[in-house]
Amino acid sequence: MAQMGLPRHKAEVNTMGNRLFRAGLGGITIVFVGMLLWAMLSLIFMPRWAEVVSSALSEEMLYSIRLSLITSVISVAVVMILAISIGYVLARFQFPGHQLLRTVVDLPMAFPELVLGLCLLLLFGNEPVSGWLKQVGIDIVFSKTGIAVAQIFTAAPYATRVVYAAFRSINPRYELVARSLGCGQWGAFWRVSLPMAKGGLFAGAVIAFARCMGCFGTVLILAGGTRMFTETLPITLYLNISYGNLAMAMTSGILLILISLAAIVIFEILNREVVL
Amino acid sequence: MAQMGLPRHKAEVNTMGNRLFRAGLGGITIVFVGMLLWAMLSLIFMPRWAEVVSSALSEEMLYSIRLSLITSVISVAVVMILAISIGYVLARFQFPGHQLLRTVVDLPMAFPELVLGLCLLLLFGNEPVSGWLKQVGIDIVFSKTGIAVAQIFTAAPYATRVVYAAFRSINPRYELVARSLGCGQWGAFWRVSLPMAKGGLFAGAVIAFARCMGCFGTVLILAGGTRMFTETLPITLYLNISYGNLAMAMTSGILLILISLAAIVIFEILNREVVL
Amino acid sequence: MNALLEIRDLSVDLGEFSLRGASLAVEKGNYCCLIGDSGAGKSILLETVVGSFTPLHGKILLHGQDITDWPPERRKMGIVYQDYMLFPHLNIFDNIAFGIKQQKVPRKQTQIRVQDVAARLGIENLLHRDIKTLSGGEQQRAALARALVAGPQVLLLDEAFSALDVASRERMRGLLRELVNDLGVTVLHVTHDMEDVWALADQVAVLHDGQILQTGTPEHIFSCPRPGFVAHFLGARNILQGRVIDCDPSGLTCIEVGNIRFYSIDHAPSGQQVLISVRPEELALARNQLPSTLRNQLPAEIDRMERRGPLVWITGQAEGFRLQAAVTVTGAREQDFKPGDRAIFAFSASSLRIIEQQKVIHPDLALNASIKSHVISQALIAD
Amino acid sequence: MNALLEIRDLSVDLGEFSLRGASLAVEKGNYCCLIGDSGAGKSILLETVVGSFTPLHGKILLHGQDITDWPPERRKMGIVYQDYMLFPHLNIFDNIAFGIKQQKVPRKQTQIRVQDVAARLGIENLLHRDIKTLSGGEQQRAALARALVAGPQVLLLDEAFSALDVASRERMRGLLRELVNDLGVTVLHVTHDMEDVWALADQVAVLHDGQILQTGTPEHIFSCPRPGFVAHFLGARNILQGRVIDCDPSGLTCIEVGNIRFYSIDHAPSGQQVLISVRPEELALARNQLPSTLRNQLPAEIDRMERRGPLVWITGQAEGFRLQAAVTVTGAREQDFKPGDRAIFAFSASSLRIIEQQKVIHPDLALNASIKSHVISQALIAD
Repeated sequence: MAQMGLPRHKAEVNTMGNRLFRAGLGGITIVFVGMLLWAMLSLIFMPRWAEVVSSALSEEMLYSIRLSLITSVISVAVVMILAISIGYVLARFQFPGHQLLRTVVDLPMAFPELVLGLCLLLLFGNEPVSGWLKQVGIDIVFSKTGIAVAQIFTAAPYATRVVYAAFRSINPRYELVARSLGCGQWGAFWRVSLPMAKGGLFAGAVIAFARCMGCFGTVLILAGGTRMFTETLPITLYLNISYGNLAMAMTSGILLILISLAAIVIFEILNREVVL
Repeated sequence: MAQMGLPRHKAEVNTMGNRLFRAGLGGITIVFVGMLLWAMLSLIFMPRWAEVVSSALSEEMLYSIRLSLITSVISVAVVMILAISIGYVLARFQFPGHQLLRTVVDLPMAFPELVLGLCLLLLFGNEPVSGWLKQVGIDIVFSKTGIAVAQIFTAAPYATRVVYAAFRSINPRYELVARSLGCGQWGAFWRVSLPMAKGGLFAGAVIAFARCMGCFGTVLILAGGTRMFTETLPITLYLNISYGNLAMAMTSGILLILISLAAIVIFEILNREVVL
Repeated sequence: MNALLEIRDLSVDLGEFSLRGASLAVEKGNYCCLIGDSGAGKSILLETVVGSFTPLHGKILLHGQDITDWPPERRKMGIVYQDYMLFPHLNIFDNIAFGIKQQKVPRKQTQIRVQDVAARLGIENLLHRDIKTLSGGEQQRAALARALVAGPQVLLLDEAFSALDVASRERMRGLLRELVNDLGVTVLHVTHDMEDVWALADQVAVLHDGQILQTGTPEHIFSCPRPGFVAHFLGARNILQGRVIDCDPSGLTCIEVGNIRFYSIDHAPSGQQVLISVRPEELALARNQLPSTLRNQLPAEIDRMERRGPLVWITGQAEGFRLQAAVTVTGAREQDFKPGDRAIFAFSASSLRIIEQQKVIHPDLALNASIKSHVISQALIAD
Repeated sequence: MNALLEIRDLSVDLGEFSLRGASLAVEKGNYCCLIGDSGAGKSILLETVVGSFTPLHGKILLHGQDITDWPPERRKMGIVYQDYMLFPHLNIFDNIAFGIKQQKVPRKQTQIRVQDVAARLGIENLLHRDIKTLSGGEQQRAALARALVAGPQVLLLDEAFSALDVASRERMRGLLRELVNDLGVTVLHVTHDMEDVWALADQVAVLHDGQILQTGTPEHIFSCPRPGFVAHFLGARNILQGRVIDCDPSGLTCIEVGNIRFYSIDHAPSGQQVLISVRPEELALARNQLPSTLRNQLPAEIDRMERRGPLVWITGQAEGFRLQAAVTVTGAREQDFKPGDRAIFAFSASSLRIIEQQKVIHPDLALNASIKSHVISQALIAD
């Protein structure tokens, strides 16, 4: 939000005190941001590219990429259904426990991923849920399905927040107008709210996809980090660092960074206002 | 921000279509949030408490807790200096590259922690930086210092965002008034902006502390996850899951969840408006 | 009751804003303007009528049928907001056709109906444009078309002209007046602009603090405002309390205030306590008694003179009360009045209105608590 | 130049708002009100003077010294905003003492100075209160105290009374007028409230689109506004273009518009093209020529009558141009005018002002483009 009419101090190049003050703040900023940039650029400029290419084409990397993509696409689909439902409920309905619901949905973002993974492991790995799952033949713990489940629980809060913001930014009077013209709640949602929130929904999906692809701690605990079985890109990075295979690790790191950057760029373009 | 004057649809309990619509959205919301809550509560209700207590008092856990606390306190101090400097520069000064600076500072939040860890490993583990560090006798890679460095880079973006929002929410006219009364830029910052942003600064420190305590991927890559050496709480959780020692893992999980919850509660109390 | 729309004792609580037992009836085809200060609950009333809020108490009746619990989609009302609220993802045609499409009317007929109403509003050439390419006035006409094309029983306007410039506003008023007459639609129009009231309203309702304080024709409300908020809000000043001492049905009513007698053409029974009011602009000032038909001529000392734009406001102090006159700058200059001068405050018996017959004395209205009221009401209107 | 504060050709570009070569001089001890429509750049001008923005061009001089590049802390100016801007983490005493503490004055003396100014502003009992416990008027008095206690050379007020209710506003005006006189401080006051101008200003400057269009005393600006924006903004109507055909220095100037002659007491050389203006409220309407001293009596056909509050605006169509008169409701009623009637529009030679002598003809001002201007300027002022 542009804060209209707020003045900003422009150039005043005169008193020693003011100059020192600005130099101090600027210096700290430049040193930290410089190191951060350098660190991020290391990943792009350091590796020998021939190694990166051969790593990228290795059987393990191709497996990992394919598995990451498949699980992420499935997870994003589920996440968006959840995010649209919960986001709309939060944005439009008033009910007791509204604030509690918001907090519970936001909680996983504040927890370390590892802890969320442990929680899911306890839920799905113990009775009664494990018994139910066995009856319907679904295996979540240490399985590929577990990857998707871990990704869904990790990414859903982020997508929900973006979608919620998108619905909230739509004046509910649009829906009231639609309803005064004869639409029911479903009609107003389908013909007005969803198309108006289009940008926010797509942005939420992009964020969800990036979170799914990059999800490490939760996947590691719930699905295990087994080579060539539950091996997604972050797992590949971790396993290969452990084996000392830096080229493979850097390759997956580069892929992950590209996905994150692409997501950020798309998100910024779509949704300047919703960005927090 | 409360959207003043926006109507909300209250109870209308009449047409079938409207009821079905609300039941659908509500159902999806309740199922997902229910599972999430159940998963999180499992960690608290499942363990046998005798085991948790003995785990908590084990040598390894006490070591891990102490190391986590020491590194986090140091990291938070450094993070707050960075966050105040960068947040104030972003909130008050206009310069070319302002948007770029904001984006670079925000980037680490969008990357998987693992990737940030790899970047830091490449920066500090290779020439020229590794040579410089050797000269001054600082060891970052696979060391306790590395834990703090990993935590600082992980937590700084979060704290910076909160502090930036706090400074931005202060009308710059307060500073202009202070300066018209004879303060230099430093005086206006010290006597007006810092005290007015107090709540935001404390909230930023709380967030930073929670992120430092829960930092896993970055610490794992940069400092290694060595038992009784670079073992922080998340590492304890991970190592004990690997060894199959669920009681220890759950104990560290419970500690981590309590820290996160405490941080959220304090943050919400301090800073209702800044929460994004 | 044959009111088309009736609101009975409606209470809605939204915290900051609320309705507290508002009642109003609008007859079929009537144009009712709802005025009041900001925060009075005007928009809430409108949105409760359209079905956005469930009231705590009270009823909304349409054709005598209780629709209080109906969802908005069944009420057949159209609503037009200050900020248009056109759907940004649809072009003008699809915006206007929105309500018809919902009724599953054949495409051909939809075309005809949309084009018809668009032509009447002068936007038939804009139908395939994106809403962002239209001016405010054009957008508001599209919004009006959208609300009317579905054939609403009641049209609700929420400050519908406030965002427009003066020229578009006048054009819109003309178009609306015509359309509303032709379609015979009943209108409830929330506004703070007195020009809307003068140009459009058959009926005015004054809302204050969640309650309807007075309803009537614009002329009636303006000349006989209820004392208290309504009078202040509409700029009535010079409210005095007196007692009727004589009333000749074929002649004038004589009212005594202190030991001064006033004459009014309004009637009230002898002995009755009354509040009387005369508008400052109906007072003339003179050096001496005017040999004229003006029945009320009161000597007073000029207390204060204040120029406000084209008028000079002159406050006079008589025996125990004050009168305020608004005269033109030329008038004041010709007579060369200065504070401290003695002057005759003169006005006709037809200018003096009996605005309330009362048994109980309103202590806050008695005599002259009204010196500052014109400033307050101006501030309210400007807001 | 012995102006205390001088602004020379100041340009500031903030995108949406900007100054484009604004110039203004305020003499020591003068009270200057800066008026203009919203978006004119009033606040920017103030904040550039206090040192918040670096201008692209132009200079700011204080006592003749160029302070354009000085930081705010060296300028010795006090600024008071509409929304008080009291520091929320300090109590009232510490807020007021803020500037003195910066000067490292001994504690005892700080106490005395703060209490002195607080007493003058009637807030001496509030010094140890938290700012949130104060009313708006009290907060604004504290903000004023804070700005004045440090002894500024120039006091800058940005809509300082806009957020107050009418009573506090009047009280503040009185206090300010007194304090400013006693301290001899120079004031630059941005306002949109004409009452501030009438009550306080020695000097008025009209800002429009980043430029100062006119400066002068309130009386001068109000009676001889520059044509174009200033005239519209201040509500001048009836701007006509004519040519001086005769000028007797001891008598009246005769100006021909079309083939009608007007008389004015203002002087201009014969043959000069001039713009003349008469305020609508200075016109009288009559059925027949008035046997009076009114030198200008023009027959015209009544075109349109509009009631606005206490006045009726009557537009008359004469040979080729229009005149607009504002008369009281009583006046219009007595004469029983209706659109279509013929009437005499009469006004004195002293009401007709020559507002510009010109060689070039302003095409947009010629004759009567001003029919709607009063509406526009009312909207501007209300805003």
